[in-house]
Amino acid sequence: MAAHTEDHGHHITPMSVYVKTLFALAFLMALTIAASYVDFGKIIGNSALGSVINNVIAMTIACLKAVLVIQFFMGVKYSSKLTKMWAWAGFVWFLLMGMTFGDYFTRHWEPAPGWYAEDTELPPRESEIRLRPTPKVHSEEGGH
Amino acid sequence: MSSIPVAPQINTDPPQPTRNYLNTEHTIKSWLLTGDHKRIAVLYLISISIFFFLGSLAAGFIRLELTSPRGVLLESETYNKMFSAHGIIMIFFFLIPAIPAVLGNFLIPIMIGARDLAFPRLNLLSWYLYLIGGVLFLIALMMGGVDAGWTFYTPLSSIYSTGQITIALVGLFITGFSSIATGINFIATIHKMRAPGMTWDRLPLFVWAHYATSIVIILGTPVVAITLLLVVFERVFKIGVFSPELGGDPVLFQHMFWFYSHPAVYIMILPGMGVISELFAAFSQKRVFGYHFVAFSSLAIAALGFIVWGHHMFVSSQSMYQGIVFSFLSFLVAIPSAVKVFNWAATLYKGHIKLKAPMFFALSFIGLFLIGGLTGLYFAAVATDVHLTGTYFVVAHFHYVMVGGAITAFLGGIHYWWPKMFGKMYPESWAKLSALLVFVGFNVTFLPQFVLGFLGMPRRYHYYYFQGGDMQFYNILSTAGSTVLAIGFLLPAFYLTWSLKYGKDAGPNPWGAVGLEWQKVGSPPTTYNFEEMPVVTWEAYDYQAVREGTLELNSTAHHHESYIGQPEKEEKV
Amino acid sequence: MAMVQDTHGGHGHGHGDEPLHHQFEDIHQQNETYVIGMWTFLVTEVMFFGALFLAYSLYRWKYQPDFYIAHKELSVFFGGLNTVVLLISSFFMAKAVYHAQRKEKRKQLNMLWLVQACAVAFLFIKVVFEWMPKWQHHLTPLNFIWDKPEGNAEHAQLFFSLYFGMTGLHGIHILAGIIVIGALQYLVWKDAPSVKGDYIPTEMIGLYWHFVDIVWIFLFPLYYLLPR
Amino acid sequence: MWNFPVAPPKASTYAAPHDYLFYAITALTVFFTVVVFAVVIFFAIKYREGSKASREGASDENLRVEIMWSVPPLFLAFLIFAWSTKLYVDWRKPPDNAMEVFVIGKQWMWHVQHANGVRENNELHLPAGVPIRVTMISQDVIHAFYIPAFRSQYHVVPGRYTVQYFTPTTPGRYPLYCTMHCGTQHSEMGGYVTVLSKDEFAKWLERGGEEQAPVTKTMAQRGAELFKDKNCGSCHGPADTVQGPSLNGIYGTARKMTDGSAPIADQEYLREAIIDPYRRLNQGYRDTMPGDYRQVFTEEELLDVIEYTKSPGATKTPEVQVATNSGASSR
Repeated sequence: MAAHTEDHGHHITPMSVYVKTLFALAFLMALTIAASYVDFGKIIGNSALGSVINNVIAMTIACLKAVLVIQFFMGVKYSSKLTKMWAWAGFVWFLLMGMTFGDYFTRHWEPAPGWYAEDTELPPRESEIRLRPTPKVHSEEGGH
Repeated sequence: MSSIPVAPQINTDPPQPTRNYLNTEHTIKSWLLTGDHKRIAVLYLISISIFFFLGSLAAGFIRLELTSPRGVLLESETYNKMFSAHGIIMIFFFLIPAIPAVLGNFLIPIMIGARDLAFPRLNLLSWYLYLIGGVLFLIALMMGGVDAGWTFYTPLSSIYSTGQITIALVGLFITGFSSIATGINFIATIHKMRAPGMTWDRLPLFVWAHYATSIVIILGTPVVAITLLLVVFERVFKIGVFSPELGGDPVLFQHMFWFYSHPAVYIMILPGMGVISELFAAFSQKRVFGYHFVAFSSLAIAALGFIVWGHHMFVSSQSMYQGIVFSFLSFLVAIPSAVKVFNWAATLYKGHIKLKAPMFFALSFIGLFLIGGLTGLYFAAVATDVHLTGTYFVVAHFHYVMVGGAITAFLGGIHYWWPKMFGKMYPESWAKLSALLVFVGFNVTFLPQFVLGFLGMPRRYHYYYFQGGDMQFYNILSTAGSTVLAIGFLLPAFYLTWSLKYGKDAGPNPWGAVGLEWQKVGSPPTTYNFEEMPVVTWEAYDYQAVREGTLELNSTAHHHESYIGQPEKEEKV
Repeated sequence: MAMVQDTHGGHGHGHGDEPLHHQFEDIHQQNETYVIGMWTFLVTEVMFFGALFLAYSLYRWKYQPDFYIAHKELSVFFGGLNTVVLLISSFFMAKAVYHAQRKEKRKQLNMLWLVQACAVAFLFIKVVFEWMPKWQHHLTPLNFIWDKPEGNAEHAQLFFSLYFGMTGLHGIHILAGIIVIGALQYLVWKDAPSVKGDYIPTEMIGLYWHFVDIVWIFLFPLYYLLPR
Repeated sequence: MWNFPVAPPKASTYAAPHDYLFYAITALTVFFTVVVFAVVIFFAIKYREGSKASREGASDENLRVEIMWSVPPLFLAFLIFAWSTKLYVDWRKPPDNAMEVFVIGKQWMWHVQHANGVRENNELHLPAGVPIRVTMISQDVIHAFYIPAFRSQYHVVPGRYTVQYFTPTTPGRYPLYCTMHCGTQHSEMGGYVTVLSKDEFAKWLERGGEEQAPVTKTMAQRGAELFKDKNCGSCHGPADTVQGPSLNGIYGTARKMTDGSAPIADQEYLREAIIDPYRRLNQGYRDTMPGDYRQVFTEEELLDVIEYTKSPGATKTPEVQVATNSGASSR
């Protein structure tokens, strides 16, 4: 059987790389925990945007960590093109499922009263529609 | 073949000389623990045939029930269980494994010049998982059945249905892994185990189709597995991911389900297309026209298949903008499909066409698949979808693709490779009769359903008294057609079994076809397929070279009528 | 016909005492095939978890405020501790592969033991300090009671359903990892032919283990570090 | 006995344009099927083994040919896509002055409410020539509200309102189906849509439906009663209070939420605000709405309450005069 030293598909990653990777991962983990305690919503004065920033930071760090693990621990950096393709294909393909969000993001673009989102003017009240008796209500009394 | 004495076998080294994979060992254990891809293919063939029979039986009940607008035969509950069983069995236990697990398993290693699939034990495991899943589903049937349809839409399946959905879904979950195992095996095999000279450019289109199919399997099946598992969790632990009571969205289930189940259509039809490419080449004695286009159209279909799932949901309260996007993408699938059909037609042009039974199946595939594919346009177009989806129109459409496409291709492939698998010829005229019956019976069954659907008959109804007078005739016509179709399907079961004992010996290459499975191995092949590694120096389907005499076929049986078996080589111990 | 098994170059055939299986030409081809097979399997795993991540992100997006309130029930400390444990286990796993490649059997076994220790520690922390208290606080799907003054009970339940679904599935993967690594250790210890002198089994199990780690890398910020 | 119809009756404004597209695709399907299949059969016979046809110049790859037969179908596909999308957008577009009908799907019947209080089961009466907006919700599983004669179908989903629009044109009686499998008696979940002329429909409404006694309350009036019974007015009075915003004239206005979004207060919004009040909060309010209103209101009652908030002057008038004479038909 082929000795691994002469086998180009088989690369022994130096131990120092593993150690560095581990420290990088630990650092990133500390960073992500620290970042989660920073309320960007308060800093920039917009809670919705702040939440987005927090999320982006957390996910970016998570992706970085995943890349480190894949590249060095799993050794994809040193493997064949084919392995590289398979390694990333899954993650890319998973994003296709994100098309689902297209549905949820655009659903409310179909506002019930008017077709176009910028329609601030309402369609005629139901009461103005023919064939449709208005409820008999008296409006002289206030609420309690 | 039984006349040739087989040396007594002991299941240890050193191996005794073997003649072929079938008679190398006879014990049941040797079959149940085999790693041989060919034996596993045979195991699969037997099991999917059983499931196909069960599924057809359910279909028969459905068709009988529908002869009357008020359903005289079955209770509503029973009817629902019947069509659910039909759908689930046919899709998960027959169509998805049919061509890949039988023909693909048997042929891919031989076609690319490998001794076996990359992971024989995984292959065997795949069959056992399939069996466990199937048995679990049958247990669910016996314990009361499943009434949610094969689509398992929530919240009917997760909360309201009283059927044995949990067991059935666990069964499907397990079966999903059988499919994944096959997919992984094919991908690793096709990538890494091709014989010297067998470049991607020279792969038979059957292998290309299976490569595309495997990609769909490994990317899609896990998603449906987890989706069905969530439904199980919802039933058992009330976790509520899809239940509106907890703020879950039942439509999310549809997204996740169709993310797999639309590509699953391509899992069923792509291998069929691969079979048809082989048949057209072999029986036209000509290279498939536009080899590269046909090969890449398989990949295109596989890739596009993943981004069109929303066309099952145009009226499901999905956002209309998303609907339009999905509609647009769905139209794109028409192109690679059209490319395939046109290329097959062009393959015949100036060929030397042998009108054998497999070719009959291939020709009827073209007709039926055309209708099936083109009626897909009604469902890619949102405007017509809002009228036709959920009616018999959609039933007719997917039966044209699934039965007219996939099953016709499967039957064609089984006939074509039967001599290779078992070394025996099937009876030609019976096979032609079967092909004819399937074609006619199929059309009589499903053409009326297009009309029914346009009239508005909802699918999964067994009462149609609201419009009974309008619909009964078409339903009776359809049932009559299904009887013919059933005979067409039953015939091969008999004569193929008969041929195992009484068929003529086939010889290694009865069709005079190009391809490693015909040129380099006997019929049936030996356990490890190749005596020596073949080195491929010719293009796929290089019939031109055969005619010019530069490529020699294994068999002298160019005159296919003679079926002269190639004399076995001397067996050396 | 010649004996098929012996015609291809005199190498082993399945049940011989060499790690090469009959269907392969040489060990190089076998190794590459195994690696591709493993990666293909990992792709299916990505899609498997991917579907869950999709469901999670959707509901997180829809019910962010309730999810934020619900997530306070989770302990960042134990989540973080478990992250550390898994990262370290991944490191040991990488080392195990390293030693397997250099054919240092003793060191390889030791590293695998460390991985096992981390895996068990992970599960222990998970079960004892995270899942069991949730059960006592009625936060698990079957006994769910939301008695907090704020937050929507249903959405909180959804959060915990997803939490138990995803961490549970992850836990099952860890458990499977423990079993597989155990089997590997046994084979290595016994000098079984399938692993002797062949680092590929270790590498493949390593790939799986790292993948499980990656899943946790995403689970941790998504569940434990929710912004308001 | 049997009829042999090949097409369902056309009874809505959508039916005719839909059918044009349908027949266009049918023509395309038949054309391609016949031509390609004929060509295949012709080749199979002409070039059968042993025939004398010339095989000179047979080729097996030709880029130009491939482009020639893939581009035209692509254009045809785009054409159909454009045509269909135009139709679809029109179909989804809310018509002006639509009359509202409310549909509740449940296992296994269709329950219909008209705004003036008339209810019917598995029957739907509509006026011809009036655009209809059907607001649908399911009480249990997913159903699909399908009227073949209108060529119109849409899913009825639990937990969320869905709408479909159509304009019936021809008076008549047409079948109504559920096309989404919904359990045991799915096959029986159907009935008839009766399209009446405008006048007849007005009379029908006045009569209080086909078989029912004249109705005593409109939906909005029932809603007003519920509003009072459940004590909603104590917080959601005529003007905004500390506890909650007024519902007076809220329908159709843009709301400002604490998460920064500004949804329009439509039916969907109001439903969510009632049964799931904490998902989004109006700016300036705290999450103090008591009780689980999902348990309090049925789907029908929710529709009533929402209908009440739509009516002008709603919530200013907790005291509702109940009409005692035949129906609440003031017009």
